[in-house]
Amino acid sequence: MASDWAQEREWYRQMVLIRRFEEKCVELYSYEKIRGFLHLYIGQEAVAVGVMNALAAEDGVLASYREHGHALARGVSAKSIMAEMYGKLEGCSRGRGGSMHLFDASSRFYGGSAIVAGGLPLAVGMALADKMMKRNRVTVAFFGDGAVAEGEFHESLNLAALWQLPILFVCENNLYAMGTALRYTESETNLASKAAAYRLSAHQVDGMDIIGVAKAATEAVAAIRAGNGPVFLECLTYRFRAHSMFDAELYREKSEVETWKHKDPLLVLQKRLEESGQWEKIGADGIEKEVAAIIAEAVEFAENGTLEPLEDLEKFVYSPEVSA
Amino acid sequence: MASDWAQEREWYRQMVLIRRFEEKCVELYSYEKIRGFLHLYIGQEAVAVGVMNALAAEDGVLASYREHGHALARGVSAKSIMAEMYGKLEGCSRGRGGSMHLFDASSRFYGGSAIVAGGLPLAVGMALADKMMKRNRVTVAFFGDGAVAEGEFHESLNLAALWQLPILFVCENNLYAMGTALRYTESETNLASKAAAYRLSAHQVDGMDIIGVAKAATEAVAAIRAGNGPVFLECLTYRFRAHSMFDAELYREKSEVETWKHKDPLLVLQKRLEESGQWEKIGADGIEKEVAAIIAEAVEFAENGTLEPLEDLEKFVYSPEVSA
Amino acid sequence: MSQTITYREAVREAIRKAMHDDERVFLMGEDVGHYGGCFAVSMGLLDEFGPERILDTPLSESGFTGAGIGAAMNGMRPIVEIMTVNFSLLALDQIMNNAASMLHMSGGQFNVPLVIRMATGGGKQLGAQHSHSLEGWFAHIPGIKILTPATVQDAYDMVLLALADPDPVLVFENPLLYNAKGELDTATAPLPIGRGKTMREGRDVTILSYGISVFKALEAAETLSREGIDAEVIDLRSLRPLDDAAIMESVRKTHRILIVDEGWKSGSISAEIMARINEQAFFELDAPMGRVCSAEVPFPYARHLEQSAMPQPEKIVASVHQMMEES
Amino acid sequence: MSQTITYREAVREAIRKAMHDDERVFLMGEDVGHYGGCFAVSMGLLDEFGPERILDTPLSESGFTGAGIGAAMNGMRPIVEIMTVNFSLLALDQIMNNAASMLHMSGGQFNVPLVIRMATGGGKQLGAQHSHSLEGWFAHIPGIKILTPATVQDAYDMVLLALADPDPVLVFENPLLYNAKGELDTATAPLPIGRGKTMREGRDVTILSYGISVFKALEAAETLSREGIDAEVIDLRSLRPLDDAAIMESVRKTHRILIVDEGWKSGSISAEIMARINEQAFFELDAPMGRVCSAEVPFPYARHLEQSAMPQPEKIVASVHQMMEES
Ligand SMILES: Cc1ncc(C[n+]2csc(CCOP(=O)(O)OP(=O)(O)O)c2C)c(N)n1
Ligand SMILES: Cc1ncc(C[n+]2csc(CCOP(=O)(O)OP(=O)(O)O)c2C)c(N)n1
Ligand SMILES: [Mg+2]
Ligand SMILES: [Mg+2]
Repeated sequence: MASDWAQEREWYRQMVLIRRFEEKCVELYSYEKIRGFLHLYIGQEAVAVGVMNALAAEDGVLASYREHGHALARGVSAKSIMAEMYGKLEGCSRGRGGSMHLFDASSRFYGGSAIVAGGLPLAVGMALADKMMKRNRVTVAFFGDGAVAEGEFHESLNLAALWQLPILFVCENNLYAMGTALRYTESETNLASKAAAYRLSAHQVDGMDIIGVAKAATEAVAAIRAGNGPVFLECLTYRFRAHSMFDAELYREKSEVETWKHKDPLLVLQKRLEESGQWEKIGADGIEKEVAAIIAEAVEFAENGTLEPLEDLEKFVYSPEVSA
Repeated sequence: MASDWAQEREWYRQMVLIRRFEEKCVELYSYEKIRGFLHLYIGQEAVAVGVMNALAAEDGVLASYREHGHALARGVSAKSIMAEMYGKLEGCSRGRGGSMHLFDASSRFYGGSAIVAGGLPLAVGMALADKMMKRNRVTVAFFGDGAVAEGEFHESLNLAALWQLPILFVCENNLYAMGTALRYTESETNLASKAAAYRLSAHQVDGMDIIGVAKAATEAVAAIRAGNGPVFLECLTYRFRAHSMFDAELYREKSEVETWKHKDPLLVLQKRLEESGQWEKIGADGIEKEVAAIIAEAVEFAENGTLEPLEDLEKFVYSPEVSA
Repeated sequence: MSQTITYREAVREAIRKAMHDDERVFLMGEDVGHYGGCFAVSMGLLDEFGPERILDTPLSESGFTGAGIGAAMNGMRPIVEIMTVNFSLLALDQIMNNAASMLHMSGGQFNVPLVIRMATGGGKQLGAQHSHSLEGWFAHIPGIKILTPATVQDAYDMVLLALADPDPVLVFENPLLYNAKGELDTATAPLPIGRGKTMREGRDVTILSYGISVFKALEAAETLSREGIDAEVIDLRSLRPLDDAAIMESVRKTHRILIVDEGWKSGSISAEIMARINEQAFFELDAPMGRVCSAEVPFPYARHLEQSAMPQPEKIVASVHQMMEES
Repeated sequence: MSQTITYREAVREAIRKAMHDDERVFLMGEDVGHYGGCFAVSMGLLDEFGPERILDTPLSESGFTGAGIGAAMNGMRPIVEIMTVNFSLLALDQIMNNAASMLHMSGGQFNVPLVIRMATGGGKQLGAQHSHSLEGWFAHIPGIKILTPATVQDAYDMVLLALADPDPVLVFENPLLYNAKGELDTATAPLPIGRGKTMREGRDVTILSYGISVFKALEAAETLSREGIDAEVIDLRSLRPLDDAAIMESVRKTHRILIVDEGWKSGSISAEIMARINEQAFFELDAPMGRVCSAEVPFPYARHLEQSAMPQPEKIVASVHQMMEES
């Protein structure tokens, strides 16, 4: 691994992009440029970036409402995401989805789902379609620890394991579902072992360490592509920010947050690279500049975007008429 | 155990009652006295009788649509059950429920639920109420192997284990959900080990052997009453008859049914009693006569029952007005 | 090509045809395979198409309905069978929050060419958890379409119409019709989604209905005709979209409207139709519109109670009488 | 005793009062405890009553709603909070097949004294999975009652009315109202379930509404009054049962009816109200009834689109204008 610093530079760059992009979002939210719910991924970047790294272009990705990071890591452009959050027609969902509903057909990014666990059955169906059509594709579904309690989680894991579908379940265990700690929601707090009860391959990995995440994801995707059925990957992570913009964070100690900040995925990767003497090669300053430019461009793009005409409100409730 | 033949006589009597009662139902169904769906319990009698044996009067019981056996074993009168299936006002649910919806407040029999797994959250709530009110009661929920795939199963087991509720889950694994074999519905076909993943005490028991079922249930209920949280009991059993009256039984071999018939719970208990030299004391002939009389009385009661007046159709959509 | 077959066979033949014609079509649901289908609709299909395309699912309505949505988004043309409409409540999150919303919410990127078939309706003494008629209620949801085949022809056509549609279509079959026989013509192009059909021409009053109630309406119309009242009977066929044009045309012709539907009365599709007539043809009405719906009760098991809870030809006749008096 | 407090505080105070008065009352739902309540309604209650009576639940809407039903059947008086109405779809099996059916299906043996509170409505730019208004749709279901508090007084009263009711009651709160301030009088007996309230007397037209739309209707009435049109505004308060008497009385007074509701138009509660007026007071109408509902779309995020999808005072005024022309 250590020899390939270009790879690690790219990871670092993507994580910085997500971090700075979201920091910008907070600012824009305070200016009321962005509205609705805004769930930040800050702290969890290593998961999305590490997992996406393992995927091919034809694979499919589904995520939750906390999905800016996933969309960016999957290659959805910062411009179209920012325009989306501005509610502009140029947004990746025409401004109809906002922060919680990013969609992008070209990168096979299937959302952006705001019903907790509601995307999991869809992922099962996508994988089922691939298996039926004998396409060698993988579907990845990202979700939180909170999703594990939902019936839809259970039904999806059973179906995936029963039918041996090519699907990677990525559970981002950040210890809280909104303000409810995992110990108040699960009788078994080791989610990987819970998943293993469905007879699928299940692993736990340090979600703050991108190298570990990338390795686990690569192995998982290889196993899935080889036809060995679904894999469940629990990534132990933490969100540094509040659940959304409306959260007094009464449910956790500041000190807990601080402790986790020592495991900041940017820091962890930096340390790893320093240890192997590659940190300098990465050119962190250059990355920051590069990223700042992307974000500035995204904001400008969003600012200059247009609003969907009101007449189009009912467009796409149903598919446009196709002339037979 | 072997010394207490009065106990075993009673078990035998209850199982015979269920068996003959249902055989009568089949006859009555062919005469169109009984209509709707009719799910027979024949073959599974040891489970209901063995488990009910462990309960106290103040405990609560919930079952599925295959619940004649549970109702009888719980002490709901054969008369009121038969009248129910006749659709008569004297039925345990006023003739409104039929075979699938037997209810009886006096024996704390809470149905009779025809949504697979739909009764499980109710059972959780009943147990929660008992725990909150510090009543030393147990709630028992009966359900089939098919229910295990439902999201409501998952949510219920997690809640029960998380909150350490006084509840006994009795899974009657008869290998089929309608015509779908367990291997087509569960990635993990050992349901007890699946349940154990919720961190509750889970056991498998031979559901054709009432002595084993009764022992396991008694231990489970004792543990629950002692405050040790929920228990999951998987009873390995088999239904000898079709799923309902509309079932060509295309999905299983006749030979499989025949093999299981060697494990008929009536035979198993008989053999056990023969081995310990108590079979003669039981007086099987007397039991058959006793049971025949009960059933004849039930049929007569049902035949003579009245129909609920049409004007009362809307009664109990809401509770009757109570004068304040 | 015309033949006399049952409604059950018509549904099955349509599925067979679709599966032969299009490898993307598959059937998925509880007991569709080894059991032979809950109401024997899919009997024989497992042998013909194999377990890869006739998928017996575990009991997990939300899971497999959602899987149908995902498969549809990923290039397939799934037919999801939900045994009975009461069980579809378990899948409502998937139906409303995903299937119905996906195309709009994604800005037009992901359509969901999914067909969901389910059994609906009372009259089989199955009690409060198996007998309701929720198709009119589902028709509230934008983004899906609701079809209600009454005839053998529609039982066949609607499966194929639904599969040809790029969006999610729910087809509600009444199991009491499965044994009904009728003519099937596979040569003529089917009447499109959203078009009602006049089953009987009449001048004095219009009875609007769908599904099994159409036959009750026709029976009532016969009785009425013996009394000299000439009733027009329209099979709505599709509850979303509704055929407003056909409805208003008939209002302008008979000026009296009775709607018959097996759903609970309050918030029924009958109410919606009344609302539209009020909005679009108010001054054409000679009398208050009437509706014959189900009693607002969880359906009881006892036959006499259940039957009295449901629309019946006698009630339709009585309602028409009342309407004639009022105008 | 009268005080000025917010709608949020009114709900909270009612819960507090109930919990103090009756040990069987408890609150259960996602984030009601440690988080302080999704919309801060239950803030402070965990400290006051402890985790035994303020239960944070896992994300499992079906499970904990069903648990509420079971607890109610076993002697408790649970208040189940479902964060947002779109999530309630996950609990619909429990609500319809169990809560609403239990008493009837058991022949009168088991009533379900359960209260389910949830947030409803759009306008917060939360998109297609958080913004719908399904209370009118829920009103289709026999066996449950549907309350929609608009005022601070009702926010308080309705929690207590619901708890005092022996049957399942669903209370729909609009989060946009939580910060609204108003008078709370805790001394006077509340207006019972099923009774509407005239918010403004008028002679020319009646605007029927509920929840947040009442305020839009009142705003429209002000505009209209400046033009010399005297609109009566009625807050329906309860969608099941509906206050037919109050509705018909107003029809007989103004002869023109506009209904405003935030649900999707087809199959809306507005349609049901139109149906009832058609049935009960048809000849009193001077013009077709009108309705202002939400556009039939999954709600979009972009503010301009979302606002245009919802009822607005201007649309209400325009609809009244149109109605005055038609009559
Ligand atoms: C079905 C459903 N119930 C409740 C909510 C409200 N809600 C949004 S996020 C959330 C917590 C989810 O926690 P988790 O799955 O751990 O994801 P995280 O937010 O930590 O990324 C809740 C309760 C929802 N969106 N969907
Ligand atoms: C939610 C739901 N889905 C489907 C059905 C139809 N159905 C009734 S019984 C049954 C099989 C249940 O099998 P199992 O739980 O093993 O119980 P058994 O019949 O073997 O006693 C099915 C699919 C139902 N009643 N409820
Ligand atoms: Mg989390
Ligand atoms: Mg079974």
